[in-house]
Amino acid sequence: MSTITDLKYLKIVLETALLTSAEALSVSALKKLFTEDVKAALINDLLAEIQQDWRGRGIELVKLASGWRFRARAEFTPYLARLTPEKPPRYSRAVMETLAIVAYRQPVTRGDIEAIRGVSVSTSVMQTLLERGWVEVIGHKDVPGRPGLYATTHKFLDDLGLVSLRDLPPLADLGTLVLPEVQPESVGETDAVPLDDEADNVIEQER
Amino acid sequence: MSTITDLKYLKIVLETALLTSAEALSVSALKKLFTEDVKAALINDLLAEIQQDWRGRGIELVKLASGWRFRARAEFTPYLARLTPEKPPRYSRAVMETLAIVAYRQPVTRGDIEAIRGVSVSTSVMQTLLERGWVEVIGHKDVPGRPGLYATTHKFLDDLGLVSLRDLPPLADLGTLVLPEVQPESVGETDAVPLDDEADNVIEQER
Amino acid sequence: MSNEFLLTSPELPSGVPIAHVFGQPVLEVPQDLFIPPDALQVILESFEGPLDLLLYLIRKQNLNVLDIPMAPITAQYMAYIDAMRREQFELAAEYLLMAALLIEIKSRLLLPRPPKDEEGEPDDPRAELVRRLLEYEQMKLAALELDKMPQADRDFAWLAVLIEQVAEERLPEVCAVDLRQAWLAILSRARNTRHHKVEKDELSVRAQMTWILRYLEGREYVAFEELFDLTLGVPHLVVNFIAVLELVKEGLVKVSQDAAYQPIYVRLALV
Repeated sequence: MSTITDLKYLKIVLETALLTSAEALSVSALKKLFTEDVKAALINDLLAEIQQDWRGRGIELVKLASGWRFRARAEFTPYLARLTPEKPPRYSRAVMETLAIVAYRQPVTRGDIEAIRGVSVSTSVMQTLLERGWVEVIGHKDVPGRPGLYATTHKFLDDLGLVSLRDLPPLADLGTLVLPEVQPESVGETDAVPLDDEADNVIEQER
Repeated sequence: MSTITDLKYLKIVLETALLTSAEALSVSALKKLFTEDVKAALINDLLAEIQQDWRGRGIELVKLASGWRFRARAEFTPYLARLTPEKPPRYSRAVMETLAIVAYRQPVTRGDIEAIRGVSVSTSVMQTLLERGWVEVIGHKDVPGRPGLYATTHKFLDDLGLVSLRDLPPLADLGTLVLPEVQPESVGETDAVPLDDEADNVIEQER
Repeated sequence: MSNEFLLTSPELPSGVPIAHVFGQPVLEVPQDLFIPPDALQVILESFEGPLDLLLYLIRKQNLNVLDIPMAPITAQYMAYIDAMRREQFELAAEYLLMAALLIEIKSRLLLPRPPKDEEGEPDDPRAELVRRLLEYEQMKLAALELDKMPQADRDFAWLAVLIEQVAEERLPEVCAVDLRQAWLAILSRARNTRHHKVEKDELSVRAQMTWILRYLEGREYVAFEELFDLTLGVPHLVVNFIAVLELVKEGLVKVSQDAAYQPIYVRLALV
């Protein structure tokens, strides 16, 4: 198999990430694909190449405000519209996990959410939930940085058809349903905080 | 602009529909892309061509229970996981054994599952499989209490990359399952367990 | 493959601990009865039921499932059950039922053989048990195979190319069970799953904490009693009181009282 030093392979990884991502990816997000340090200039060059490769095809790679994304060319949307009526869109897993934590653990800070999820929470995820009117800041915690405390709103309950938070499905015995994810690299340090390095960095920056 | 009689254009439309669809597309769904009557045989030929075109790239076109769909090659999962660490959970043995029984013995009632596992099946286990969309109730058994009959869904097959239940891993043959390493003069007794035939029959019924 | 699957796998490699008790690896389920209580709990939890436990005992000793020596197997099984009961672990009824079945089979074996049936086959009292053990083992192995198969999202990703919506934008729909599913994924990733267990009682406390914070917002000092609506009943008062304590503990509100018997005031820790 090719190594990452192989430019062609690197380009395929980028293309695959862009094709499978439900949201636009910035160059800095794309850098995270690789454990090696891949320069932004190189990624930009490869993006331009991918864009070129897709000329004259049904989808195109476009640069949006939040990053790069593949989308169908306008020319083909009349065809696509003939397919089975589209299903309602779904939120990404990151959004759903964040919403679940705010609902069950409120009031929580972003740091709390990150500690429970074990990964960083991007600003766009919080933004999505705030804009939808499902989550709001109801105060600030008296610690350095004065992080906001998030809670769910009445609109959240209304939109989900719930009378009160007590109507949320109980989580009581969920522990028996899942297995811990295999984490091969972390032998011997099982007691460590569940945050990976990257998430740590994000939290640090925010405080 | 090209016309639909142009095969190359037709292929691009097919490819674009498959690249942008959030679900697998059957050949009959794909026919709906065109107002003209495009023969299924032609679509199948073009699908095979598209599949060929993507050999050695990051994504592949696969045939599943509910139709054709593009997916990222498993080889790239480690890269993509760095962007989206949120993944569906690994299920516990209780969940996986229940799923296996539904998959291989369907349609089954909860009582059937409990009889095989020798323990009661908690509601949350069934709920997890129903919510994941892998299992559904397809009817009720005509016995007192009218228990629901569970079966696996197309989504279950799709999510495991299978076309039909026949593609499930074959069950271990009960005959070989039991033979201890140091074996036996007690071959005559194997008649007491006429189960392997039965297992074959179950799969046969599904065809 | 997961540890939990390995626990009872017949091909359990020697040297792989099945459990850790007081930091010491337990390499195999002890045959004698000196099982530390903590280990018992782990052992019990690692079996999916009496069939699983029986299979383990049979496989571990490399016995022929088709010719189970009932006396020793029953004795071993009973030893586990007795030890577990002595430690007063909540034992599923199925385990006791199996114990009764094993004893029944054993006693029937001691009786003179019944006459042969029409086909001339001797009626082995173990036959039904053997059939169940094998059928369960078959499904147990099938579950392992299923788990090994690549699964969407877990092992490979679907494509998600955008189609620009011409019509009005549709907002994603979410229902309450989606939240439960999301929590499952979080649990799976968290190393200590028990830590994030949320009980229903706890949830009403969390909900009440949010209510109090909202109530205090924009008010400076609120009299303690003002937070309690006596018409809502005792359970609500208790939950509300716990919510205030939790808020104090988390440093989100401050409670003050100038002197004994003076009014108690509550305010946001951060205004």
